[in-house]
Amino acid sequence: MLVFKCPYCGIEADETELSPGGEAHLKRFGPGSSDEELEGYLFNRENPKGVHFERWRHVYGCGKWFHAARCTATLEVFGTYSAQTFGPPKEIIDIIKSKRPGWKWRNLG
Amino acid sequence: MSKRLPEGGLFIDRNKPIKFEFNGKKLSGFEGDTLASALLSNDQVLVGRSFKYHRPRGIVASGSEEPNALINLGEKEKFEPNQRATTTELFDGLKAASQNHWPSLNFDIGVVNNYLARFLPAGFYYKMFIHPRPFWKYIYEPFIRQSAGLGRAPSQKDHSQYEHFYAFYDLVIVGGGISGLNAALTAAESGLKILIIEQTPEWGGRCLVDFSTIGDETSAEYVSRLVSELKKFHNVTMRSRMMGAGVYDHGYILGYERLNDHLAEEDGPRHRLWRIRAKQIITATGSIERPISFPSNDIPGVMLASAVRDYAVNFGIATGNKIAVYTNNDDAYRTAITLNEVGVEVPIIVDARKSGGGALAERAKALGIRVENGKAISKVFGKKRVEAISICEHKDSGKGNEKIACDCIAMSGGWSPVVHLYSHCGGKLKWDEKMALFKPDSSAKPTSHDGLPFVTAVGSANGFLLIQEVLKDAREGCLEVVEASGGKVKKESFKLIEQEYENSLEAIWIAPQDADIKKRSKIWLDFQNDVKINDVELAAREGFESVEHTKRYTTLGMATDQGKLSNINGLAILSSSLGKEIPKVGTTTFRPPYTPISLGSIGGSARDDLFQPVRKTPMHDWHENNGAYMEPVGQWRRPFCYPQAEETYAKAVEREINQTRSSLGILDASTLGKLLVTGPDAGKFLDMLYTNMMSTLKIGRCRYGLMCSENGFLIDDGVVARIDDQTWLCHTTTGGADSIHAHMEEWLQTEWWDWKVYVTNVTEQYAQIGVVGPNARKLLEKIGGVDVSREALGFMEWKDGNLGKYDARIFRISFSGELSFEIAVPAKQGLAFWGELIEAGKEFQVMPYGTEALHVMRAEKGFIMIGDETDGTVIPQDLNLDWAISKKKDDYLGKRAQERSFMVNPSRWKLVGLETLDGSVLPDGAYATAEGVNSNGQKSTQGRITSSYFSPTLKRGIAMGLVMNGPDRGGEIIEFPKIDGTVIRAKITSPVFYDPDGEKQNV
Amino acid sequence: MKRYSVFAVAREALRYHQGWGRAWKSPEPKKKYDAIIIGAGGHGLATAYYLGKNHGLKNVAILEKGWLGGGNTGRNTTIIRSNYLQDASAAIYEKARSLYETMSQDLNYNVMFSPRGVMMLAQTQHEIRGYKRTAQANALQGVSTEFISPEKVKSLVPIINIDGPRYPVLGALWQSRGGTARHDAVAWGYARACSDMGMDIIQQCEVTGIRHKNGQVQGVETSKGPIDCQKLGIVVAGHTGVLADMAGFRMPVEAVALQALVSEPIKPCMDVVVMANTVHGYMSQSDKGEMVIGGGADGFNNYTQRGSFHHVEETVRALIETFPIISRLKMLRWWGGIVDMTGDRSPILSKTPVGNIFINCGWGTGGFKAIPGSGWAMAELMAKGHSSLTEEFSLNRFKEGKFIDESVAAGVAH
Amino acid sequence: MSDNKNEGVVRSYSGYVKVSEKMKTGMLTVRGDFRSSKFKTSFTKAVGTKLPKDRKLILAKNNVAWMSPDELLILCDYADVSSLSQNLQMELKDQHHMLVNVSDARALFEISGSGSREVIAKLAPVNIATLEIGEIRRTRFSQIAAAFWLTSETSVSVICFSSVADYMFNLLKTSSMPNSKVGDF
Repeated sequence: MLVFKCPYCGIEADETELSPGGEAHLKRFGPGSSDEELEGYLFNRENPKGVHFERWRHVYGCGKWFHAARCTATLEVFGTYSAQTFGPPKEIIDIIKSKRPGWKWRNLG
Repeated sequence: MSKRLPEGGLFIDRNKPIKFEFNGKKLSGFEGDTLASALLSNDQVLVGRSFKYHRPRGIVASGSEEPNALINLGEKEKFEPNQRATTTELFDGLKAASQNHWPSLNFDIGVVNNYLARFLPAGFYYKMFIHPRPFWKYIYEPFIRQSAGLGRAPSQKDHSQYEHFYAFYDLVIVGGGISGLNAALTAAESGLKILIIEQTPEWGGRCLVDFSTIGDETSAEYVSRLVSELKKFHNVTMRSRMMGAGVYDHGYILGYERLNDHLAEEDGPRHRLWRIRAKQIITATGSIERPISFPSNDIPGVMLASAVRDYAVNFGIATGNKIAVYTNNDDAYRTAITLNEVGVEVPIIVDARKSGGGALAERAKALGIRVENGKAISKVFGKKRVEAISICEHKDSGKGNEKIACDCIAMSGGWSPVVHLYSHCGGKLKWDEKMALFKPDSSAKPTSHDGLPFVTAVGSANGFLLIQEVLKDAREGCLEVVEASGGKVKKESFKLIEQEYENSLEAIWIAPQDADIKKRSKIWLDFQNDVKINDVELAAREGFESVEHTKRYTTLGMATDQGKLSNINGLAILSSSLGKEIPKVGTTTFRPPYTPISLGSIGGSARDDLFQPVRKTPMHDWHENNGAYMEPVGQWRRPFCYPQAEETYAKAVEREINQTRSSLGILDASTLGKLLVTGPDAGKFLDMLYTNMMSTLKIGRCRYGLMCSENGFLIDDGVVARIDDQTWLCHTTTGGADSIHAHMEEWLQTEWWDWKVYVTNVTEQYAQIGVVGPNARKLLEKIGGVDVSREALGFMEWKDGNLGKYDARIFRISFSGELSFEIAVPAKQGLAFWGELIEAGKEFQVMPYGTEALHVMRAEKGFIMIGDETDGTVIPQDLNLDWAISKKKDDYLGKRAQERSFMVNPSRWKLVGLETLDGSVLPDGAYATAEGVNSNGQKSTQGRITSSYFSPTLKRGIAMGLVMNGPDRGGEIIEFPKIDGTVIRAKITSPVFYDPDGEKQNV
Repeated sequence: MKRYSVFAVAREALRYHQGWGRAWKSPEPKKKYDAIIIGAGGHGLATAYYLGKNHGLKNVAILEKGWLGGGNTGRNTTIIRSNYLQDASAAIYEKARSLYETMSQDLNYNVMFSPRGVMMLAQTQHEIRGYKRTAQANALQGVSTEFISPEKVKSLVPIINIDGPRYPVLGALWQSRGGTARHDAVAWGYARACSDMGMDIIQQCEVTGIRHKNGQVQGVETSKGPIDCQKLGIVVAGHTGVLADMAGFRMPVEAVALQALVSEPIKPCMDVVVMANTVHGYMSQSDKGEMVIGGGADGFNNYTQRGSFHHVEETVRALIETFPIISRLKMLRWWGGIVDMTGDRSPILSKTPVGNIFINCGWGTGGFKAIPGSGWAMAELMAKGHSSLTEEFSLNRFKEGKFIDESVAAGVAH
Repeated sequence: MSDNKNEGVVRSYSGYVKVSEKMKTGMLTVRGDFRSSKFKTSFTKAVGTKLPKDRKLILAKNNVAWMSPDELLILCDYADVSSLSQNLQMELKDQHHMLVNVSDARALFEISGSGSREVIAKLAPVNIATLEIGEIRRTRFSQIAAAFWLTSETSVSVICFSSVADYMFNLLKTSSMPNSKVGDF
């Protein structure tokens, strides 16, 4: 039973006040993209056992989408941050690096 | 003979007798008794039958770890199977019955399994009943099912109330024994918000029974002083009859509070499930005594030594006339001493240790009790009750050399800390070789959302069994936790309590040590499930090496007590069979709940009216009061039709359609979604969401639009109205109101966050009513106030105005093919407006119509319905809706996906109309077959029905369907087999069956 | 291997069952195998079994990082049915169901397949249409199902409340030859049969790397050293993503928790399996008498085998509404498993970007019922390079947009 | 319609707290850029109060509740919504904003009595002990969305969608049954 702090309203929200939205920082591929790019965007997922960036919506609260960095093996939450970003902010990355030495993600780490 | 002693019993009130029934027999006990203690006071030692062999079973324990004393409790709607007698508080009129026997507890036919026991070893069913094949279903399985199971199935609906409660604490302490109370008191002064819970009605736990005095006070005084000191703290909440049922991630803990189970008449909720968020949790859950594995250790009268002591001290009961004590540790001597003090004969203390006990043993000997060291019980005499034992050297194969009469055996094989809650969320355990127990590994506690530990075990739950160590650990563990949760307490020096010297335990996993296979086949590990030592040995021999394998193969620890008594003993046998050390074999995983909790409490108040919310339109009650047959549509209920008198639903639908098409019908369309979209970028935004161009829609006009998922599939449709320069009103399907709103917010917030657009869901602000039929305009003109002439309000236009006394927005749109208006009024005016339409419409014989008439009329017109023509696999192009897909746009959601090879495949199934040659109605969902079979031997298909109805307008069956290359095959006849094997032939037509030129709706 | 029978048990009884040998051997790995299967769950073991039985490929190792059958095979609600809508699904699940019918005899191991019947309740008009469509499709697929009336539902399941005020039962899709089986026994039975064919089941052997060269698989690195192989099958359910990562490709799967629970055992009161999809719950009664209860999967990536409590709450309240007598029963055991969900919620049985690596995953919440069919088809794919049963389940479908979507018959409001 | 006055209550129930559903309340949703000083000035001019801080509710003649970083809810007399809306529209006409009358889409409940916090705690996963007067909390009540705020130590206001008003009333009623007091507050 997870708890996340919504970065928009500051509420420590219960899992039941939230709805999960899957992997974060996916790049949209529209007309003009290749079949592989479209497939990657729509279906292929990092699905890591460990640090994961994901989307949640504070659906029973302020209604805002936000991002979270969470460990899928321990459920530790490293932090939450704005949905209006293309990647995790530095302070979140620093926390993860300090807690999970050797961690890698896409071109980070 | 088990009986009530002339005096004593801390928990009972001898001035308050209570009457109850067991198996129809009228018995009595006292207030404060449990059902188990009351049964024992009436010499009812035999209380049930075991699961597999139907062997006689007696009470073994005094708490929730009890494996045997499970009873059918109560009657009718209050009937509850598998209730533990040891945790059932006695109340006046309680009715209980024993389980799992036929015809009676004393004489059970099922005991035949016992005589076949040798042929029914662990896992016997995997090796037998293989041939002949049909026998499993028809003969073996029904027999096995009937003899398995325990309690009866309830036959009536449960009418008790249940509720939930959300609570937040800095610290939750589970267990109200000496550790928990001291931990709470230590933490209390920090000002942290604390909850301490205790599963039984009484505070104090075992210390009341184990020690007559603690420091300068009697143990009862000591406990009541702690409790009253705690009660002075406003930051401390104390709840008894509340069990810590489970620990979950991020500090979530379930508290199972039994409010009414101890009362004859329920008053308020029966159970309350607390859903608690705790920053820190302390488990002061104590430990549970283990049985000793000796031959025939399952005969009624064999009990845990601590339980025998509990019954004597707490309930004033002698569980036998002569009680033999069998132990491998010092604690059981307390039982012997206590029994001696209350005047019960202890013929012998059999101590497996060659070196014998410490100070307590000396005391016992001083009292004149015979103590035999290095001995074992080699045999128990008696069938439904212990009659005598014989003893032998522990290091022997078990030839008894002395027979000793006794009617009860108090055994103690050591203690197992209650580590369940500590382990639920990932806490690791370590094996303590000296004390022969698994205890929490404090270096691997469960971690919470911040990655830091949040569960700490203290006291005997943490592996400390001596009182001074227990108290020290409770305090130290608590200080650590308080600091972790940001509290501060003074670190006073701590007064230790004196305790007598105890000699250490000596683990004995099988007695006598060299018992042969014959004897090992009579040593029980799991009393309820009938798992014996030879079963575990068999599992090991057959390669079931993991503890999980053995558990599943033998069913050890799978009974209703979940192995609280049997797991460690079984594990020890498994590890010695495999020649491995116990920690190498490991333990099974502990999962919630600690002891079983009612399903009712999990459901809480969400039953009957509150099962799920029913959303209601302003006219909902009118529909119900006027006989509507309602259908669930998402969380709404919508009228399916309004049958009159004896009318069938089908006839009602026909009548509604005929009346609407010939004169006038009205429809409650309030559930349709209404989303207001505004802002400088709203047009651009809607152009991305809809396949059509919405930015070019003129103010005052409406346009039908389609929405697709990024995966290309059609997800919603509806009419969009341009309200002003920057504002559009998007109608969605009923189900789409919330999902499309969420869809819009998602794209705005997570992709196009720099676009200036706001969306508000205004669905419930309005009651929306469809006024449909050739007389629709006349009705509105009669009400008056707005010019709704063809010139003033053309097809696919809207306008605001005061229609009569109502604030109306009128849309000239049609989903039926008739002259039709949809009128939105503020929701609070909805019912009155509906009433006025009914009243004013009388001259046109107005009728309300339901969803089914709506469906049929739209199908007659060939309009698609989301959920019928679409099913999540259909793209707009399949439905010939290319006209609603803008060719001018570079992009819209789903556009790229619709370019994939399978989406542009020319052989996709496309929408057509279907007319049966004989006029009959095609079955819902029928498939059109093609020649041959596919590579898996399945009949080839070339299309399917998406909607099929009897059309009252055309007086024949009509259908829409998706057919391979369908639109190019007009006039062709295809075949639809029915499930009964017959075939219906249908002609491919246009899907528009009624008024193809739109003359009706454009008048 | 000693054959199992009532006579063998009786003979052994005379010597207190001390003569039974190991059900499967516990060898050390060889240097090289013709084929390696990663994952000794039901699907992995069945794949190995049919590689040997149907294709004569017996130099096979099955590597398991924990204990065989210790994953989802032993953590499900044991329902077996094949009443699927889409042709590809119906084909593989019906293959599985028919193999279950004779599995006890094939394996000489009683897996207690109990064809007691499975019903899926229709509680909205939409569900009625969905299930009628499924029945029509099943008739053409050779799957025997029928749409039955509420009265028939009540007669088959007397404890059901068909007049529930919220969602009355309007009918049901009924597959009389669906049912349940003893889940652990399926893994144990296959393991015993594989071992008997000379295959090596290597438990406590974790794969730590996958070696490939020029696009062809070479072998695996394990906690027990490197092992070479000609062909490699990855059959690891929830851990597919982790293994695919080792092989260097990404998969359209996500691991989520799926939870289930059982009540305390009671005497028989329900003879069939009931699924109520509108309210999200299903229930059957085990041979032991426990009410076996399941619901939907959690919605976020999770490798902990611990789900969230509110899903249990939703499931239980749905079933109390459907079966009012269960309210005073008690939850005995609760557990979670890690399942892998694909983009269209249908499984993947496919070749991969690396030559001779095959993958079998994505069974989501429905894997147990497929075990023999999945093993049969996967073995054919690995042995021959193609199988009619796996063709539609290939990885390419996500690129082509050719999905196998079974959710279409479930409740979507209009 | 003629009666635009708040006439009192639709229904009520007295358990260990009193629950009542109010008949008509004006509610106006306002969306805009709260960080913009122009917006703040315009808002204050039109409504007469400042913007509430995050998660706060200004209790004044017209209560103004913070609903999200770009959404406010003004609670006022039912009859006053359109004039309030017009004033705001005038002031905000050059700014990107949204005004929606949602008076008919919502139901308002009042709970009073010393157990008020406790009744809410049976339904919402909220640490209500730490909630201050003047703070609004959006959450769920059992299975529906709701928002609530304390109007005093012993009284609470709750809003939800009007389609589920019956459900909300039954929830509150069941939770306040006289014999179901928890005694945790």
